[in-house]
Amino acid sequence: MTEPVLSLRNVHKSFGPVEVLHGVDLDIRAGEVLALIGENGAGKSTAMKCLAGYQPASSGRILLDGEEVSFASLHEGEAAGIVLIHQEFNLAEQLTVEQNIFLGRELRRGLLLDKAEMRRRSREYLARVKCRVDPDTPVSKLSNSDKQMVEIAKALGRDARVLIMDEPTAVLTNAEAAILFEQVEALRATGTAIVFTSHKLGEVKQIADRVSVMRDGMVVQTAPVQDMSEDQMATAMVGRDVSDLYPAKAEVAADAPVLLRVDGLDVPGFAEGVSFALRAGEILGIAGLVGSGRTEAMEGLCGLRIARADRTEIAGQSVQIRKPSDALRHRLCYLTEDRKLRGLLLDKGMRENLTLQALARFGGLLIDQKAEDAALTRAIREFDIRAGRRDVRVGNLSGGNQQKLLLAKVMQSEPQILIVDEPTRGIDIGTKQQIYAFLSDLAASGHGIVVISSEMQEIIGLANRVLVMRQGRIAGELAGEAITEEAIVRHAVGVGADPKERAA
Amino acid sequence: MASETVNMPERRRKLPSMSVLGPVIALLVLVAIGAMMNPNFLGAGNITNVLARSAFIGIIAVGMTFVITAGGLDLSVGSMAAFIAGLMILVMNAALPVLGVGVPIILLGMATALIAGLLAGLLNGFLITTLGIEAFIVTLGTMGIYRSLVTWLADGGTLSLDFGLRTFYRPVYFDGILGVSWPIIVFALVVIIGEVVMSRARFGRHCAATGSSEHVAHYSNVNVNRTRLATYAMLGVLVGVATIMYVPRLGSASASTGVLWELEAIAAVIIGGTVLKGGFGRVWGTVIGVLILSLIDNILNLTDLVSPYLNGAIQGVIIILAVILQREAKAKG
Amino acid sequence: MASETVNMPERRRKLPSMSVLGPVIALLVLVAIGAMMNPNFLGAGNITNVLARSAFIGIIAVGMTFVITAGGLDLSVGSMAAFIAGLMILVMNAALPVLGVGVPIILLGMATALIAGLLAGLLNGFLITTLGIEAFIVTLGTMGIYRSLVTWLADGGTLSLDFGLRTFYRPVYFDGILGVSWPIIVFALVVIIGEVVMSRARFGRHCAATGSSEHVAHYSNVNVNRTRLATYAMLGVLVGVATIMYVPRLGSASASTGVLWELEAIAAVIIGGTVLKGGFGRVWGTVIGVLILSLIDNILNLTDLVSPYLNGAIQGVIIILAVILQREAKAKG
Amino acid sequence: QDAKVIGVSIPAATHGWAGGMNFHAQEAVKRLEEVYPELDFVLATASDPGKQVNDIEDMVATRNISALVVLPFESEPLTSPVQAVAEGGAWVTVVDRGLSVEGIEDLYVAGDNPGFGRVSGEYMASKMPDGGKIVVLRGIPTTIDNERVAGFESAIEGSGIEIIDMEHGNWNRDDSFNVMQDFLSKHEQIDAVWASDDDMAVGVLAAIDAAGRDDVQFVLGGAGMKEMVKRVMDGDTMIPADVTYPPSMIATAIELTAVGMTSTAPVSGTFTIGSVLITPENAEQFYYPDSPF
Ligand SMILES: Nc1ncnc2c1ncn2[C@@H]1O[C@H](COP(=O)(O)OP(=O)(O)OP(=O)(O)O)[C@@H](O)[C@H]1O
Ligand SMILES: Nc1ncnc2c1ncn2[C@@H]1O[C@H](COP(=O)(O)OP(=O)(O)OP(=O)(O)O)[C@@H](O)[C@H]1O
Ligand SMILES: [Mg+2]
Ligand SMILES: [Mg+2]
Repeated sequence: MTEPVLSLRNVHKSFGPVEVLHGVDLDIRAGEVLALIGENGAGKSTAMKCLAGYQPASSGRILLDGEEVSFASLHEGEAAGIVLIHQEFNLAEQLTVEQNIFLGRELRRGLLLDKAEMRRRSREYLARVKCRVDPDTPVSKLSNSDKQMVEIAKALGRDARVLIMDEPTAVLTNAEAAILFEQVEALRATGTAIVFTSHKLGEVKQIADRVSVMRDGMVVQTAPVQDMSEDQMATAMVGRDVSDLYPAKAEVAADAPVLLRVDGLDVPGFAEGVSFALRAGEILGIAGLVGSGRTEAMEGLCGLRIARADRTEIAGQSVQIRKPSDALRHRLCYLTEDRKLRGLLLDKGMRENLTLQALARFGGLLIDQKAEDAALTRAIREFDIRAGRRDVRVGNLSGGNQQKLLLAKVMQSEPQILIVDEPTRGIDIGTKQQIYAFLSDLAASGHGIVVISSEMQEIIGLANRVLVMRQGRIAGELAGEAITEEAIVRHAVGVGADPKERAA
Repeated sequence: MASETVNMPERRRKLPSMSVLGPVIALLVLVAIGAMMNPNFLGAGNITNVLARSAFIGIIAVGMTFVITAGGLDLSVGSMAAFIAGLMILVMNAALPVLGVGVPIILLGMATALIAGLLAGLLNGFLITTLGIEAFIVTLGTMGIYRSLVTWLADGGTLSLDFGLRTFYRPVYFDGILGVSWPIIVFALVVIIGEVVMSRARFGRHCAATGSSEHVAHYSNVNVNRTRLATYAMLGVLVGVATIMYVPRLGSASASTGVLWELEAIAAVIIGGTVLKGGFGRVWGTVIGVLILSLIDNILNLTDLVSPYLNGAIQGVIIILAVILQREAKAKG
Repeated sequence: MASETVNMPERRRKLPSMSVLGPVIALLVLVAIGAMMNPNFLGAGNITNVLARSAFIGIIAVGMTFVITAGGLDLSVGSMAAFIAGLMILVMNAALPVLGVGVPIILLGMATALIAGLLAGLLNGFLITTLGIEAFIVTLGTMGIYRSLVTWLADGGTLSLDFGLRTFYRPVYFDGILGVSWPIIVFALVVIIGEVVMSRARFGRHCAATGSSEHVAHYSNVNVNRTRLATYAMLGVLVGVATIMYVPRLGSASASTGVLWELEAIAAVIIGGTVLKGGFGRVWGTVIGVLILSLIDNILNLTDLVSPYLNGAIQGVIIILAVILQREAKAKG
Repeated sequence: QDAKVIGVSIPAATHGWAGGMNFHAQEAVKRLEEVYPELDFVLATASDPGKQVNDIEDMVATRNISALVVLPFESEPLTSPVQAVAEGGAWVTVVDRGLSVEGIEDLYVAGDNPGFGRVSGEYMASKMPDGGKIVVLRGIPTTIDNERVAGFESAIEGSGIEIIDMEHGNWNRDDSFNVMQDFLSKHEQIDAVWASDDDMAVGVLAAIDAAGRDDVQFVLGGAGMKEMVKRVMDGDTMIPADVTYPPSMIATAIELTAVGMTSTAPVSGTFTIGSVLITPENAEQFYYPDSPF
């Protein structure tokens, strides 16, 4: 076995009074892919940041090629060939793709930038991950999955010895993830050491050589990937068995009232003629490729962006939804797919975030802070939000816990119709199970639920009925036994359609 | 698992952070210096003077706190105050033959000020929110406009309230209840209401959310444009209130009224700990900022240690020091 | 899947967006109005005048573009210019007995201005980056400090360059090469270099990255503090350069030198399309902004249609309109 | 035949006196345009010396002025530009503040700042033969203010009058109100105030009134604001006198220049408009109720 390139030895890390890593040991070897898995808040991201020198460890040692190092600045980590792709995007929104890819290491010819060369190389890196964005597009105009691909392209450009990827696939579709893994294979073959985290255990099984499981700030188990099944991994992470990930689907009564009926919904530039109905007790899945307009259609429905519809009915009443408050008044709620940009105020606390959307429910003229506190306590319990302290800045929560808080926030409005967009992005398998159960119970108690997800299994496991969108239109509807991966894909790409149409 | 620690709300009383203590300490140091330099400094007369003259900027700065918290800025407040004062004087003088000296005409003047303030604030807010123009440019523009208008109304000179009216209106600045003069009472009320709205009412939350992230606020059912518009309107009304207190003092308005009030108000807001880029504001901090600024002037007038030419330099140094105190400590804590 | 299409970059030439055209159109409209009002408007003399006097604010505004792009702000530039002018005059007057009238003393003066500018800029930058104080407060403080210092140096009056020296130095403003006067040449150079640095050099990118997101820039190996510091230092040096051109024009400095230049410079930057919150800047836009502001003044002098009291109002309206043109169209496009 | 253009360049109306001066300039222009149809006027107001130089440049470049009437914001910076205008062959009239090089102007309508201070000082001395403690409010820090204060100080020398405090009220009512309030807190006994300007006197009076202090015997302002002249006329003991510094001197200058441009009458030279003491006896001559100042 080769010597480790990079190791953590008994690394502790505290934020103020809260210790989040309690003596972590990790070894990363050249030409090997190590998967770091664990529950939300277990300390994976923190451990990775310590590895890359983004955050100094409070105590313990970091060994590079067997030598103890202390990265005095980020620059040294990079100089040593260690590249980290953050869980949260690390791109400057106003800069273009090319500017971001070369940020901090611009190529120059003489005193001036060699823009042509940088553009050429950007294209090359992007082509390697099969991402078709123009290098001159500002990052703010990209979809989340394109941003992730740009992050990966950026990392590829840095010729890493050690590539650390924190949940790179959370916002990617299976197809995109497959492209990423091709690159990972190629890098592994050239002797790069790779570490990544993921909550998608199938991926871990597929791509990793070794697995390290973290729990509560410690590595509890490390094993070659052949020695662990997905179930074993899940059990090691969560500490209990999670084999029944999806709850049993309840039948929707044929005479259940229609809660929501949408007729001819147009969202200019994104979706056209979207019509569907949602019954009480039903979970309706919306599948489709990235860019098929699912998000925009639902945002348009909820008054979050400009849209018009021939007719929208809620509980049998025709309604006009022009702004978010209209939707909320009819107890129609939308959970955004982009928790960082649209979901949470990262520099505020959990309490403010939790109640922001439903503030009117907390007191009259003045906000009842006691009620808010109580709601937070309830949310923490119900959604198992793990934060070091109650008054933590939401930006300092782990990614998965942010997602849980976001879900809790939306639930504060007590929606009758809930639209969730990529609800389990970045959530660990144990909590996923809880969230699925939660959604299922919610449906069982007479609510209507729409689930948009790029995770095919999630849709198949949860939905009573599935709409498949393609290029802004509903391309097909599946129900019951007909909901299969193959059927969804067929509709999503259009049967026999030219594959170029994807993400048009 | 770690979740147990979560449900134990921290009840340990900790020392307030330096970002909270900083401005307070700066203020106390100034008071101590003042008291050492001049025995009259802590006299009732001087305290009343300082508080009463802080009231104008103070009332405006409370409104500015909301505007800045919601991610905006308003450079026009000084000119707006001058314009409103001029308008108020013109209206009252014009109504004098009809209404005569008495309470009705004062009420008319007050209504004029409040309505003019509201409209001016709405205009700023409209241009900024609905047309989506940078607040800096809009309010720089309206600053020039109001300043010009008052010069023009006054024909380059000074608009003066009719003498009889002035005598009648004067008590609004100089008298009060139980020895506390009206501007101080009104200032205190504005501050209390402002603090409550900022920290305990929905509107304050919405301002902070809007300033922190427009997108998130929008997705959280906050009407971002309306919130912004409301902060400007509120600031406009408060400029009107400040003007109502200002006019009885000297009974006049001219092109030089309210010059640089905008900078003073913004400085007070930031010294008080509100974040210029928006997202976080505190009204009580603003009050401390205003008092710090007024005290610097007051102390400089009460002592003659330095050449008056250097007053501005000392002011500058103290402003920076007051904020260093706060930030330095913050970095540590 | 669709990966084949990947390498097909868009090569279709599109019309420049209105955010680019906006300021240009506003400028052209102003020129057209001027030309209609007065036949001499487009005469060489008037064009030279307008360009030469735009040079001061223009040179400063180029520096300000970098500061704002990197997420900063500098309110002290006007006072700084006054202070540097005063210092330069004092130094030159003092050296006169030793050096006599001649090129060396002019060079000494220029060196004084550049070094003083650099130091002043570094001071601002140090307080803002290393001590982490809000730029607004730091530069508001130093604004007061420099303004005071120049008043004090001038003993409340005016500092004047020795008359003989002034005659010798005057050509630096009024003469030039091939009929183009020096301020215009220097301004053009500063703009060209500024534009190249902003759009084609590493520093420009780092400024934009810093202004867009400090965190991201930091994590991408951009030295955020050094970048910020450099923008302030650069602005300071450019204030020095502007002063070098300014002193021969008026030969004196006083408390009223450079008043409100900071607002004018910031306004020019924003009219030009740079984003006040940082992250995006364009130097050529700033130049257009400066020219728009200068032309407004120039055009107002061409006619006496309106009361001079209302000049400020017209200025304000035009500034807002110039930006509406740009934003309105942006919303559509 | 083309009309001759007379350019008038003055500081903007940023304080009371300047406002009055702006008013008189506009009135004069309006009146003279009717009287002399062959003359055209262009009036520009500047908020700082640099802007004033711009204005003058514009007048030369675009309006081709034959004469310039200028009230320099400051003497030093305006000297060279005005000199350039004179060298270009235009008639130059300088008002109030002299340029720093002699002989540039064809006509100089001069105010007398040291004289203003001296008259004020002499009045103080005569009013307080036994001396006393006074405080002084100064204007915006400028050469003008320095000259006035110097004139005042030399006039009270040896009179037993002691200046116990001096601060800038910036020719502004609000600033002087604040300064006076603080003076009153600081000093137990103030016998009189030299406010040095009528706008500042307004602030000072309000502060004294509010403090209810009766040790201050009187306040001496300056410039001849109509309200103050009225109070002198009415025998107000707090305002027993005023010292003129008439803003109408700009009108005189414009008028003389117009005469010079249209006739052969000799109008060049220096007209000094001295500062005169206004007392209840002569106040009526100085009272213009229609002026804004
Ligand atoms: N800057 C910080 N300040 C305070 N606490 C922090 C900070 N960063 C992380 N934490 C805390 O450290 C703990 C571990 O977080 P980390 O992000 O490493 O979890 P993770 O394993 O990556 O979880 P996830 O799967 O949800 O991404 C969490 O409780 C988090 O709240
Ligand atoms: N801010 C934006 N500006 C411009 N285009 C955008 C923006 N956000 C997304 N897009 C584009 O809009 C299209 C739809 O994006 P989006 O990813 O939201 O679709 P979706 O069907 O909801 O897919 P998913 O939810 O899987 O991401 C894509 O082509 C995307 O690139
Ligand atoms: Mg993580
Ligand atoms: Mg989506």
